[in-house]
Amino acid sequence: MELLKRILYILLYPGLIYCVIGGLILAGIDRKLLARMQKRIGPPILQPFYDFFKLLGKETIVPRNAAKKAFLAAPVIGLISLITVSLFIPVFKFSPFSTYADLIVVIYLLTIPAVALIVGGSASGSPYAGVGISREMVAIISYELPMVVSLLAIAKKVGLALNNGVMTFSLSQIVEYQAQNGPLFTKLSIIPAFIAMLLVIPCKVGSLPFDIAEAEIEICEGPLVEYSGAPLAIFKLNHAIKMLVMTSLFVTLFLSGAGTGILAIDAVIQFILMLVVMFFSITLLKAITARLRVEQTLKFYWTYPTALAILSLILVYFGL
Amino acid sequence: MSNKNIKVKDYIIKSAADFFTPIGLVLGLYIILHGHLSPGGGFQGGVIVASAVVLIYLGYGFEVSTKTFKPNVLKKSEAIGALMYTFFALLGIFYAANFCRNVFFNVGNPGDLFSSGTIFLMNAAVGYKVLTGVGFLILLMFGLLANKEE
Amino acid sequence: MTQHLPILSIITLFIGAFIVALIKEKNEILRNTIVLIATFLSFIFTVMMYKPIISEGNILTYWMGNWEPIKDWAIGIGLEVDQLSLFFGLFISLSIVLSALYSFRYIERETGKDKYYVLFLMMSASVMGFIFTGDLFNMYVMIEIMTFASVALTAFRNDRPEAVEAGFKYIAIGSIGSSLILLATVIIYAQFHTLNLAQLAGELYNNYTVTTIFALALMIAGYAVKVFAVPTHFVAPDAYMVAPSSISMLFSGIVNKAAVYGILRIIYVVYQSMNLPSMQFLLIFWGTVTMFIGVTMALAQHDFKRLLAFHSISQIGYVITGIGLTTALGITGGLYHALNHTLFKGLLFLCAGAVFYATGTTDLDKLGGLAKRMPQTALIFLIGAFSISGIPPFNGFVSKWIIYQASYEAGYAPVTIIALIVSVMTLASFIKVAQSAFFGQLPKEFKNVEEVPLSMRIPMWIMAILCILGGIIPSTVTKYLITPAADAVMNSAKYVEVMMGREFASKFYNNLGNAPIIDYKLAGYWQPIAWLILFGILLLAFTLVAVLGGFNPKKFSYADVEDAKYDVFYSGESAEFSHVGGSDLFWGLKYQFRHYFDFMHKIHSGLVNDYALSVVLTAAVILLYVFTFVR
Amino acid sequence: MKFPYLKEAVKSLFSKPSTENFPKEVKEAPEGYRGKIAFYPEKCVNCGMCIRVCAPGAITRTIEKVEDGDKITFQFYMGQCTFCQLCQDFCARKAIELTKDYLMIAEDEEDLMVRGTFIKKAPPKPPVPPAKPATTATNSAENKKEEVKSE
Amino acid sequence: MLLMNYITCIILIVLGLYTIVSKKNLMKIVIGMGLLDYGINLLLRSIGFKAGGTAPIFTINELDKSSFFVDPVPQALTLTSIVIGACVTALALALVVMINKHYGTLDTDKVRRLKG
Amino acid sequence: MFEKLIQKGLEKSAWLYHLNTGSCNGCDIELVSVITPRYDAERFGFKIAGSPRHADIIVVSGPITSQSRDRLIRTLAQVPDPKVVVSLGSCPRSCNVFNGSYCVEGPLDKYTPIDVAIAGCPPKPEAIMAGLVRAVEILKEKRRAMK
Repeated sequence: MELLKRILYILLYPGLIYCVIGGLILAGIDRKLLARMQKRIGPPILQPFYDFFKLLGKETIVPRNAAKKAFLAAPVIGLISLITVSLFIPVFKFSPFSTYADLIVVIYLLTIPAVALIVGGSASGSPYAGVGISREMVAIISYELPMVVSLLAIAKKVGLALNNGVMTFSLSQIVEYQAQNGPLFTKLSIIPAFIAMLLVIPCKVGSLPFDIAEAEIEICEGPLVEYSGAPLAIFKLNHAIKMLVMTSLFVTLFLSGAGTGILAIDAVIQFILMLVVMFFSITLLKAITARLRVEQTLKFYWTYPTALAILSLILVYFGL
Repeated sequence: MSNKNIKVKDYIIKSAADFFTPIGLVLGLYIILHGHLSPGGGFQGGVIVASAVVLIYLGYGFEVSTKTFKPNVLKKSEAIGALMYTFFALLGIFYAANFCRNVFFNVGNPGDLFSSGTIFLMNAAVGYKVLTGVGFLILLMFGLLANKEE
Repeated sequence: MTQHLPILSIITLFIGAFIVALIKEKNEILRNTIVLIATFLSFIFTVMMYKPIISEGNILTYWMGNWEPIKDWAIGIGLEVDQLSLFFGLFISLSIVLSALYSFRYIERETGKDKYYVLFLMMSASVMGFIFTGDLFNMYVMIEIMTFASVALTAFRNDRPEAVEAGFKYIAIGSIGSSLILLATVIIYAQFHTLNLAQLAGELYNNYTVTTIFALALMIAGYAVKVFAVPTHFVAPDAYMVAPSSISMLFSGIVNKAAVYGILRIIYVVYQSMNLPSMQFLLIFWGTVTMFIGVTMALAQHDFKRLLAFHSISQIGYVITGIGLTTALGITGGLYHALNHTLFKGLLFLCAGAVFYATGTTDLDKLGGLAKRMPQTALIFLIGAFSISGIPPFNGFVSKWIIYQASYEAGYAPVTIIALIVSVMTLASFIKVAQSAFFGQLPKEFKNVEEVPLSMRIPMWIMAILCILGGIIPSTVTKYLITPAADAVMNSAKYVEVMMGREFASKFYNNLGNAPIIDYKLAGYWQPIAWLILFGILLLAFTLVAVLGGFNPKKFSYADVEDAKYDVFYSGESAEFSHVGGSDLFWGLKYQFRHYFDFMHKIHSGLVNDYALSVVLTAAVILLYVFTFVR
Repeated sequence: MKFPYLKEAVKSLFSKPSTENFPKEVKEAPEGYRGKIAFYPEKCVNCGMCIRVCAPGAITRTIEKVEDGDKITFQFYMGQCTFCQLCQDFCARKAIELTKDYLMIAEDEEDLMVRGTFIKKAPPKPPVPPAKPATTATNSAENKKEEVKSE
Repeated sequence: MLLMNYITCIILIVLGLYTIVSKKNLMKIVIGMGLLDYGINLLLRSIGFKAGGTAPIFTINELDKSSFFVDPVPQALTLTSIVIGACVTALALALVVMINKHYGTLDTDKVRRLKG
Repeated sequence: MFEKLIQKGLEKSAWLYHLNTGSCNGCDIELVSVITPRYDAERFGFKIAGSPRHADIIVVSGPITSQSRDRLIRTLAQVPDPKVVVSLGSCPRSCNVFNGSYCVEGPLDKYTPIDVAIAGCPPKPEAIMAGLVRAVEILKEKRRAMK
């Protein structure tokens, strides 16, 4: 029975089906909202589904220069690691597998899709992809610093309260702390980290001001330039699920709380909060900014968000 | 060594080499063999013996010294010397003691030449290894110089 | 038999070296057989020590020539193998076997093979001797033989000017390092009139005088030169780059590790100085600087092996940081990373060697697209690259994460942050290698490149599998290898007690220490099997959907024929060779840090005087630091 | 860091979109739009002016002899037209008109053709023996050249 | 008397290091390495010396901290150290010869193909 | 079921790849105006893709100049099946005023069959959208034929 429940979790709620459907709906809402902000009607909310199924029906071409196996395996590896991450992120207090993974495992698993994108692009053998993967890598280097520092701040903050000062990266402990003391973003010391994380999400997801890697106008979508058909569909799916996972991680880290204890209601609340986060960090930013250059991205992330995150870390050490 | 065809640069050096080579050889061998009795031992003796190579080179030039001491033989001999040493050292293990243990040490009276078991043999092995090794080294270096002169 | 194992595992290699010297150069089969037998026997002897030492917790001591201590005074030369030594010995002897196996084909086109194998075996034997010895002067002798053989092997391809140059630089810098170690040894001997490590440990316990501190500073500086910590690292990339790959692997896998072992032995067991915060700070700071500078320099390289060499420096920085943290977790992380570094760096060097064997060059600007011609090598390379970048589920992830956790728990938050950034930069530079060597377009001159022979692939595969295993079952590895070694590091009293006997240690120590208990309860890396199973289930589900759901696999098209459809997209231009090489892959990053990179390039001047000066200055700074802060 | 469009984006999020609902309500083209050509064959006198002024040569004329005159077919190929309106302007009899119909989508070439056929009654036959050779204006450029020469 | 030894060996070591750091000739660097070695060897010899001590030929029963003879261990160590020093010098010289063959110079400023 | 979904997807989301083969840029501007808020082709799922590998509909504008001919052929070959070629404006259909120029290599249908032609010089954005909607029908038919 327990096993069956586990498999159900894996395949159904925080797992495969939820990720695919939730991610695609999230992406659809994102596109719709963006369109509305640009005074357009915009595509239907189910548009990402259509894109996905259309791409599944298309021919898959493997270019002659490509390393075939890496080229085809990369998207699948990325997708699966994303879904695995999704299983580890608690929905308020409900966490089917969270004890097996903590924050750093989640963060590391979240780099796998980026690495998969890089390896896939690299394997396609196109110079556009070469430029794209270099940009993707610089983006990773950019956002990793503020993200890590803000996570360390959270770990210390939670550890000070629950573990006698020994830091914790356990997601369930972070949720527990928030259940006891209210959401983390209400704490004075965490607010800079909150903002920094909010700024990290668009780059992690690869949305507009920081989508330097997949700039379709400049470099023909960078690493994806040679992909077609089903692998491309999976990459697009990855993109959507990354949005879902990042926002839900963000909600768990900063906006989580006691919850109602009923899974269905919690899930809906979580999803609404995710939508709010997505609106502010992805959609709004996408609507009002233009694409940055690669070294501008690096400069941006290593100045403002890093400064905010370090401020947060210092405040935590002062016990605020 | 008394080959008349060899061109000798300087007869003084040649005569000196002729004179000192046997002395060096004997002294070196003495030091090797009495390593367990008096200060000295395989290494020091070996180096003194190897100085004969230098003397011959100085007196007769590179060709004669390579003819006298064949580099290949020297090289192989060095390995043989090392193997001999390890063999004598391993004897300790065969005789149910530790590595490098001196076995047969109760043969002969203390102070005699043949008195200290395998230490004597080890000394000889080291001496052999060093004299060949250093000799080879010296020949090699002279060889580099000789090639350069050409 | 058991008591003779330490000496046997050393002497086998020496005997092998001497026998190989006797064999004619052309007789390859006999020579290879002897090399293989010697290395393998040594490995077997080392493994046989596992049961008495790690399983049963004993410590083997071995007095050469039965010269046992008299009246608590060690007069003979002793070997002592405790858990720490054996831990190092195990993976070192393994990598020796693998390197030997790899060498047979790799080196076949060179001349002077007999010399190669003699030096190879001498180096291996000296490392084993260094690890197992219990005598301070023996450590010096062994590390000097090691340096000597390393230099000769560095200059092995002496028809290349670079090789000779690197050899000279290595011996000049290395001899300064050895001299520092020797000087320290001399000073310690002058103070205590003994060279036995255990006896020294007893004498030095809480006994800091000016002389001993002076010796300590020199010791640290000397081993830092051998470990290639940062201001003394300049020769490492040169030497690693020009040496044959099987030797580069041993440089980073065993020579470096031997020096790490030396540092551990000196500061933890002989001096027991790691309870001083100033010593911890020194090592942590040093390790952090080392890892950062190593990785940033690696980003700027365009030669495969030179890049790997800089990474080697960087990863050693992790190890030093780990062992500098002093907590049980930190030491565990450091030792685990040392093990992992041997595996994945050896793997990567072997990959570089395979590339060199197949194409004749390691210049990343000339390579490209080799994954099509050498698929297995490419796969192995990717495993190694992901391991070193700390991507789950490979072994680098586990050890790096232990180090992060340990450093953050110890209150060194900046160290944690830098370590993470370094990890990302490591990934970046390996992406660069992957892109410019294995993926992308295949240059015309490499059209007929073939996969390397089986005997070269076997060692690579063994290491790759070990890399994966180390990531999947970290709890097992830790339980059966790392924790005993960490125990041995933390409880030096036991070492002293067994070596000197007759309750020698209890004169100095109050208690003989207990095994540290580490709480892994909240660490997610600890059960990677759990999420790997998830990974597997998802993969299965996904495949099922893909197979059953009409993914139309029929319409999957791939061809190797000249058809425009399968060309790479060049905005419609006809296919031409336009490969994005390694040099210009990260211009965005390099542009932002151009002042830093300019400065670093100026520092790595290639001038042997500068390198020597930096070593001398390092020694001076450490002397100053130690005299100011260590009391 | 400035975000000049922040206000506008939020404002337009809550206002009506400015998108036209195209396929449901097809807007009429503005005044003066030059769209698909309409040809009124009953007005045409076969003067050939339109063929002469057409730059891309989209207008072709075929003349067939029938019993009581010539059966003349004007053919306007929309796939070649630049919609410059010169033919309309030059047509003295207003037989050509550019309508506001802009939805010219075709899967087939034929759908883009606008044709008009009329029979020009032959004038009462004068006794002039050599009749002009039947000019099938397939290539207007050639025609022009000839005429330039003749002028 | 012994102080003189110590001063000399310190001078030798410092001179050796100075030579390695400042001299631009490869041969001189090798000489510097030699100087460094000799300094340490001298130190090693000096610490075992006891004024008026006898030669260290004894039986095992006489071994004591208060025995009055020259410490034999440093002598053995010095010997080993000399052997190693000789080997290192030999190897370094061989490399210098090779460098001279490849580069045609002994100037360190010109022997810097590996850098950056 | 899957086939149905794919058909639906093809209907609702067709990505364009715009290929300028020597056009005067009139048509290109009109094509861009299709994705502006006023016309907003995205509500039908049309999107301009960056690479021919992602595209379903190739929109060709301009007569085929000798410079662009090889590039056209190569790019068309690189589009995965099913694909639809749409000629935008008069030029690809018949070379328009450029007909007979020394550097024009004839109309598009010399090299590939044109599935949908949108006439106009340039066509109005509405016309382009109508043409694309027609192209989607053909796309679905082609997918059916592929099976």
